[in-house]
Amino acid sequence: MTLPVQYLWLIPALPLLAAGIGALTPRNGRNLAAGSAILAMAVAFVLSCFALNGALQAPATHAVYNFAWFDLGHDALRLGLLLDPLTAFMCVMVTFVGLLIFIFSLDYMKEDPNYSRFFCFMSLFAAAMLGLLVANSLLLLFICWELVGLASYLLIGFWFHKPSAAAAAKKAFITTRIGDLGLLLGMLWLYDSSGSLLFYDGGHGVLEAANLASLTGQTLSCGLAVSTAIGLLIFCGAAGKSGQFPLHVWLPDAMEGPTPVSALIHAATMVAAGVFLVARAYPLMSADTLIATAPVHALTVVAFIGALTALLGALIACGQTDIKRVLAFSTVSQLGYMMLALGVGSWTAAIFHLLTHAFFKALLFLGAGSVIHAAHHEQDIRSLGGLRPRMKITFATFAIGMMALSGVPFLFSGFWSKEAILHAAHEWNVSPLPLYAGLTAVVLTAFYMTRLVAETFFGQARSPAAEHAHENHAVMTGPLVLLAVGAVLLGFLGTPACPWLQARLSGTELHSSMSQLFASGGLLLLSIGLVGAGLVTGWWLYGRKLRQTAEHRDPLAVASPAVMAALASRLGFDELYAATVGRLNSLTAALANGLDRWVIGGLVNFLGQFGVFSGTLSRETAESTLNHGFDQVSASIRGSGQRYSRAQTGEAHGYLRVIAMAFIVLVLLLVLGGSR
Amino acid sequence: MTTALILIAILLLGSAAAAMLRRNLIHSALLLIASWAGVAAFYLWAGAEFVAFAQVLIYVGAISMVVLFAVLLTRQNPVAELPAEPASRMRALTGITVAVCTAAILSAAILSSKFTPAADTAPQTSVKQIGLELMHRHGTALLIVGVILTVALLGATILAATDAKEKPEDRP
Amino acid sequence: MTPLHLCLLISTGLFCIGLAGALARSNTILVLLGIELMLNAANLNFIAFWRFGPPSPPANGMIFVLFSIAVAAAEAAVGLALIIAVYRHQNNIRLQDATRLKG
Amino acid sequence: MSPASDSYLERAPLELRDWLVQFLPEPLQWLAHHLITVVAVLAVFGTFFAFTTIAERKLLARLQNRLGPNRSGLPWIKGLKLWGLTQPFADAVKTLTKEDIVPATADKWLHFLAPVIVVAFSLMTFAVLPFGRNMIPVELNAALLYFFAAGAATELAIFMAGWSSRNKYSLLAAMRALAQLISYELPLILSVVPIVLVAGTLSTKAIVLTQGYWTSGFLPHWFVFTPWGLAGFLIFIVAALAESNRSPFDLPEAESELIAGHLTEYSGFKYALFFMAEYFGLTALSALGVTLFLGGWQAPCVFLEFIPSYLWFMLKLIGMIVFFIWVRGTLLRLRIDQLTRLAWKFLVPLALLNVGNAAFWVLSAHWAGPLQLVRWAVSFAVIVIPFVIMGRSLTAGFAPRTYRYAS
Amino acid sequence: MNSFPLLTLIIFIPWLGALLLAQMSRAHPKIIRGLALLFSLSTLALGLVAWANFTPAAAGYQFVEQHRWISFLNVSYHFGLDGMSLLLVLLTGLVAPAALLASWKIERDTRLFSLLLLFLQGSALGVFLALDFFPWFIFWELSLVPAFFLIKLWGGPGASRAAYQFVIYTIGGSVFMLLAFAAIFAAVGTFDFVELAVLAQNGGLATKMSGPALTAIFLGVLLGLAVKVPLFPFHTWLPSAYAEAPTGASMFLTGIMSKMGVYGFFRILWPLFPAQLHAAAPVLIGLALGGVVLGAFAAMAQTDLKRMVAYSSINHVSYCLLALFAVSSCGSEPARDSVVPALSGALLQMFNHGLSASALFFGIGVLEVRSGGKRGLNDFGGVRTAAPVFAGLCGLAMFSSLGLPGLNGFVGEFLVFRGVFGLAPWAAAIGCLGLFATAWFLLTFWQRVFHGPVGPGVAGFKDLSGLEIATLAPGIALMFVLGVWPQLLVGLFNPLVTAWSGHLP
Repeated sequence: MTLPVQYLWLIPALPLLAAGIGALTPRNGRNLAAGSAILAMAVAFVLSCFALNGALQAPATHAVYNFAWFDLGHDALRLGLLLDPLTAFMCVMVTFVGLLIFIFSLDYMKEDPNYSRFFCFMSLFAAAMLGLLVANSLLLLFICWELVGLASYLLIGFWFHKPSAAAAAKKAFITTRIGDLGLLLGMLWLYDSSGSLLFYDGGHGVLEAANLASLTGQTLSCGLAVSTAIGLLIFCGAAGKSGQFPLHVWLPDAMEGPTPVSALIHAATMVAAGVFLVARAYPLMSADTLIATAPVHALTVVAFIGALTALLGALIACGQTDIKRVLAFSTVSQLGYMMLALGVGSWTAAIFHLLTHAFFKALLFLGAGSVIHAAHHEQDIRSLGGLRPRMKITFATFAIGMMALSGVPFLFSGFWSKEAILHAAHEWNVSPLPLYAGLTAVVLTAFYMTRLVAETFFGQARSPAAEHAHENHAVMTGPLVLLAVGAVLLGFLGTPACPWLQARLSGTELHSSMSQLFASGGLLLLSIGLVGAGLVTGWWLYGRKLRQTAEHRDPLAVASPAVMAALASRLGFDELYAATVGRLNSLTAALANGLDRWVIGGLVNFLGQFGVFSGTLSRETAESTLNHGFDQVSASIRGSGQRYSRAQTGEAHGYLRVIAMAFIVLVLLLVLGGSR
Repeated sequence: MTTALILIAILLLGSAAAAMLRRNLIHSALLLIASWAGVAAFYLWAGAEFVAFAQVLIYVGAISMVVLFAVLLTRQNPVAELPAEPASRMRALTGITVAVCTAAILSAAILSSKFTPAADTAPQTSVKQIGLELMHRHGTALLIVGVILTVALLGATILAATDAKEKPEDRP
Repeated sequence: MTPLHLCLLISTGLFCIGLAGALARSNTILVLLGIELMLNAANLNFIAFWRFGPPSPPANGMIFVLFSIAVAAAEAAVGLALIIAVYRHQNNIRLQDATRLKG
Repeated sequence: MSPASDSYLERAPLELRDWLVQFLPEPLQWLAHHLITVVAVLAVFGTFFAFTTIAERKLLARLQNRLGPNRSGLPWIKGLKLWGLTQPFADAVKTLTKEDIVPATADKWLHFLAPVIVVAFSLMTFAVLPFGRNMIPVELNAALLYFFAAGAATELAIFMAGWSSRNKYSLLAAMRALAQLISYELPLILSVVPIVLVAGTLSTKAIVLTQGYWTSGFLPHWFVFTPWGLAGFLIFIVAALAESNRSPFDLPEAESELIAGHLTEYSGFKYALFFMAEYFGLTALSALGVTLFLGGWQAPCVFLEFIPSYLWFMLKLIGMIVFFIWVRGTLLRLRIDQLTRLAWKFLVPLALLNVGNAAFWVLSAHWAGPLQLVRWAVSFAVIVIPFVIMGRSLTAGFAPRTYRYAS
Repeated sequence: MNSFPLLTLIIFIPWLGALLLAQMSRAHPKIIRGLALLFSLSTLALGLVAWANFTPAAAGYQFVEQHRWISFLNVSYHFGLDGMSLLLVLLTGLVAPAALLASWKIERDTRLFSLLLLFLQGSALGVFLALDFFPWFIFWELSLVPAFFLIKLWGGPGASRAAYQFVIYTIGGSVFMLLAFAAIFAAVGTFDFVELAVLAQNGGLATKMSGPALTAIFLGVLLGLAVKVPLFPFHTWLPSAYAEAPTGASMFLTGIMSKMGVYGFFRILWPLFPAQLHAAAPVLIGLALGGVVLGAFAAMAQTDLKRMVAYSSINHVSYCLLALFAVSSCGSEPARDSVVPALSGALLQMFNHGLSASALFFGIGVLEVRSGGKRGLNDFGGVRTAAPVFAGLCGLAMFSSLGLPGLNGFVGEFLVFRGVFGLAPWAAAIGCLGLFATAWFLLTFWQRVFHGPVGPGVAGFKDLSGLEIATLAPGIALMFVLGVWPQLLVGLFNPLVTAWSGHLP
């Protein structure tokens, strides 16, 4: 079974339908909303598998289906659908992970009064995300992109009665909006210079050779190729969505939403949309690499930003105490990895990591959700602890996720995808710095994950909530197990021995890269060693002497209070932004308002006052000089009027008489005049 | 023919003149009605029987009633009947003078003009023909007259009606 | 002296009688009736010309008279209502007393 | 023209007239012709009036379980009673020989003129009524207009009578009578308008002729047998009752309130003239009703055409008169406000609607087959539904009036 | 051509309704409201009739009615409808009944209120359909009268001042416009827009008048229109007028009356003075950008919700003008690919803003009614908990206003930016700041009012009644429809816009 590209719209349409149903069901229609959402997702998953099947039969081609949206002059604005392995793999991943998370949410959210609303928003999100994946037009992609942002906004603010949730939702929307404006400008520029927004259009698409050539051919005054500028603007959007430095600040706050939301949107799928966008636009982004004279290449920027983000995220994660925030910063860091991979030229590696990350990060978040649910919404790892005996399945799956994330060798998927990225970075000939940053992050990742597991599951329960925790239903653990299986197995799709996934994605022949692996064998060993170092350090600091009470000081804080404080406050980015962007904003607003009220309004008022003043002046002059004469004249007119009005006797006889006499006189005049 | 006309004219003018001269208003009104009837007779004589009947129906049947009602409703106290003051005598004099002058001028004009001798028989006009003429060529005018009559009726009612506000207290 | 002359003279007489009444009498009702007489005189002319005048569209004179009668009826109704209203105000209907709206 | 029109009886009165006329010289023939007609009408209806009075008295008496006048016979023959049928002649002699009393302050001329005018004008209305085939005194194009114009003069006479008597009861009654007459003149005329509309003529003769057809020989096409015609006829009857001051609309002569109304100061022959005029008016209106609605002199069935047309006319006329007498014996007198309300709020709107109804009838004249049924149904509905609704609103909220002490 | 006076009917039926209401007794507010709504809906019905008989492929005027009116002034009774007018007629048909429905609960002299709104509606329609300056100007000025009374008599505490300010400002602008047209008439002897446009096209205007005179005339007309739109910095009357007006009037003012000015720019200024507009374009782009950016930022500083939406209105309307000025700035350079999107975007934006801004004003009106007159940014909180349906619909209006894709606002703004970017890239870049600020303040509004813990007095809020849903729902539904299927409207004016771009002045 395959799914032709014309019917690709079915995949996003089904969840959209479910969202519509969810929006219209009353509050007591819980099962209808949830059931339709899950059913839609399941069918979408099956359809995605069909689509994947079709795409894999001809991996090198881009099947497109373009259609007109509305008329524009003699042309029309056209949108389109696209089916290639990238789309298909992403669709399968999103629908599968999404399906599991939906199932998980069935139990997780069952206490919530807005249950049906939740599934409505989730379905809306899924629809938008899938639409984003199947889009063959930057415009359609942008539309879905924004809708994804809307869904994210709604879901972060799902518990809108909490001021923190409301604020976080707004922050997420605004921050990503900054990036989106970049994307919008890039899109406008692209549209303006190439006259189309379709990715592939039989040779006229923006990602096809003719257009790329013309785009790289034009240079701006500063020496940048137009394609570089557009690429950077598009990357702005990607950075906003994927939480890249400096727009990463919203992602940790987004953890105010329900945990399944965090798992689906802020770990597995939406945040990866930025990576997907860059991968999708890779021909455009990489078009300028051939121009040697360019001051900077778009991908170089991507690589450095990715490296910096990977490092920063990992660092800050070490200082967080909220189980979800640790994972959130870990997500930031991993997204940095992916961007790094894109920047250094291996978009297949980036997508490979994206897929594996989706599984294990979703696993980790759901595991965290399971813990939180069991511990009655206690999220602080210092107050948890001792959960291993109480929640065996959760612990086992969480551990698998942790090892996958840390990159424990050979068995876990994270290892393979991360190795692919590190190798790509190693082979990048522009700068070694990204490689170093990546390697450092490997250590840190292993370290903070060890810390997290040790604090959460080992030792003794440090709060009543943790003491009373017990394993959850199969509805929640089932998805965990499935995701854990995926987190283990998925790695084998792209091992260097048999890089099937990469080959299918890029549409090239399958050939083993074992030789390359061994050529840089040192790197492999180094990274394995670094993972081990991280694990050991973590265990040494946190596992050796287990925490006894929640108030106990963190070993790291003991070692270096200043570093810990800085890390815990997320290196002060929020404060920095509040002091700069926020301040600037309110200042501009005050300025604009002031300009309005006092300067322009004042001017107008002055004019008005001036008018009143001159009016007064002229009245005075008029009254003293003109009016006098005028009064005289009008008095005489009135007098004469009074005199004449006496003719108006009111006596009807008089009038009648005058009429009759006038008639006589007139006739006489006529007769006399006529006779003459 | 002419004899009949002269008889009619005597009735017509005589009653009209008498009406204008009588002090008693009711007599005046009744004499006027006679005069109107005379006009109707004239119409009959001229062969316009439809108009004659309309004249009788409207003037003798309707307007006369309104006039009589008005006379009765505005009856003056006989005691307050004022003797003719000099001003009114003056007015009467000038009025009659003016009327006589007009009559003189008009008569002179009529007598000095020449008319082509007319057909001996009246133009044959059936009621149906009048109706068709009214509805077709004069349809607009007919509508307008209808509106005028309605408005006049309503206006007259409103003008003549007493204020109804005093009524409720009368009720027990 | 054709019949038309005679008719016109009659109508002149009627008109002038009406005019004299309207001018000379002080009773408003009589003034109004005088005016009605003048209208009737005009109607007489219409019929006279229709009957004896030059050829005209069929029934023209009669239709004019009909309209004239209708308007006269309206005039009489409104006029008499006005007279009653005036009577209510000044307790008599002497025309020369109704001068309250003079300039 | 059916052969019946040539029958001897049918032609007899006309031939008699022509036979009489031929004895006179040529220039006088037209005068004689008309004179004979006038005399005939006067004679017939004078007699008719006389017998109407006696019929009314006797019928009313029967209705009230009395005997009525039954004693007058012929003079000089004792014992012959003739069931009291000569009573009207005795009354006539009595009134003629009574003293004529005129109040001292009365306006003598007007007091005298009033009864003359009223009789003259009520007789004039007979001029345009077709009493039989070809038996119409004056053939006028605008006959209906003439009829109503002549009828209008009676109002004037009533006013003159009331005013000239110098009696406040007389005057008040005259005013009341005028109000009533004016009020009911409108529905009366409006009820006739549909006929004019459908027949397309004002001529009474032509109207009768339009009714001279029969469906399958026995269903006459009289206007009363159409929805709008029936409605018009009923309105006409009510208005005619009021126009002729008959019970239940006999307010102007309501003895208990106004003595004898505008006739208070009349006596003797003048009183008799008024009395006569009233009956003439009633007869004329009934005759008009017969002419307009009941097919005039037309026989109800084809096979009854052998009976002369004037007899048919008289038959119908007598039927109408008897009906009026019957009504007088049955219904109670209305109050003045009820009377005017009935006219303005009920009869006039209904009559106006009926005009529209007739217009619909004319417009749907070509409808055939089942559409005919629709035509009848619509026409009925148009008149019956408003009748029911307005009838309800007319009587709504009227309980028997309660009188309070000193109110 | 003059077969059926559809346009006359469209304009005068509301006036007829007003006349009828004037004859009615005040005692039956229900009947009055129903009648007023009926008459108001006639515009929509007739607009749809016009739509059904409209030939979209023809770029010229349709349903033209032209009769001589005042001969010695060469004034004609000239009405016509093209895609742009039809768009605005339909918008009026939507917003005006909604405004009446929004005022359903007004108790004080319902008759006068409904009457004034109907009168206003007819005047606005006249402005959108007149093709001769004389009737156009009459309608233009007549629209002030009902607006003035609506604000003054039913407005808030500062209404009197706001109303006077509004009227004096607008009349001040109009005076210059009148003078300008008097001068034009003196020179060329016609008031007819079509003839004038032809004259401007073939240089007839330039030959009849000197350059400076023409510039002065241009400035006069510009001033008159700029005040009405309003163009920055002539906008200071707007916030107070919109804020003080009663809800229904606010809806009408922002939905329709601001479009009258924009319409004037498109119908009069641009075709008649292309050269002058081209010369002034850089400055005007700057002013429009000022409206876009400063309007949005000023909205951010407001604490009164109505003033906030009023400022956002300035921001949104300025997009339309930005597009027009950018188009005129390019002169005859071959940037036609961008001209079509810019103009289409501006027209769409007019419609969209009419929908979303009036819906927002209605939402604030609902808040005001529920809270007994409060409309401060910080007076509420947690309204979404108390009134979820209201919050949902209001949120949709808000997202439409901030240009969320999938709702109508996005298409217009995207096209405007697409066009402006091609013509004046820097303007588009700066304009993005406005988009950003819009999102910021609207989300702040949403967060403060609807989210968070339930504020004092909010707990008792009733959710929307059926009537209020009926007021809001058609607009919201249209937002979805137009967001997904803009062809619905674009199809109406695309040939027109294509024609415009074909003979760019």
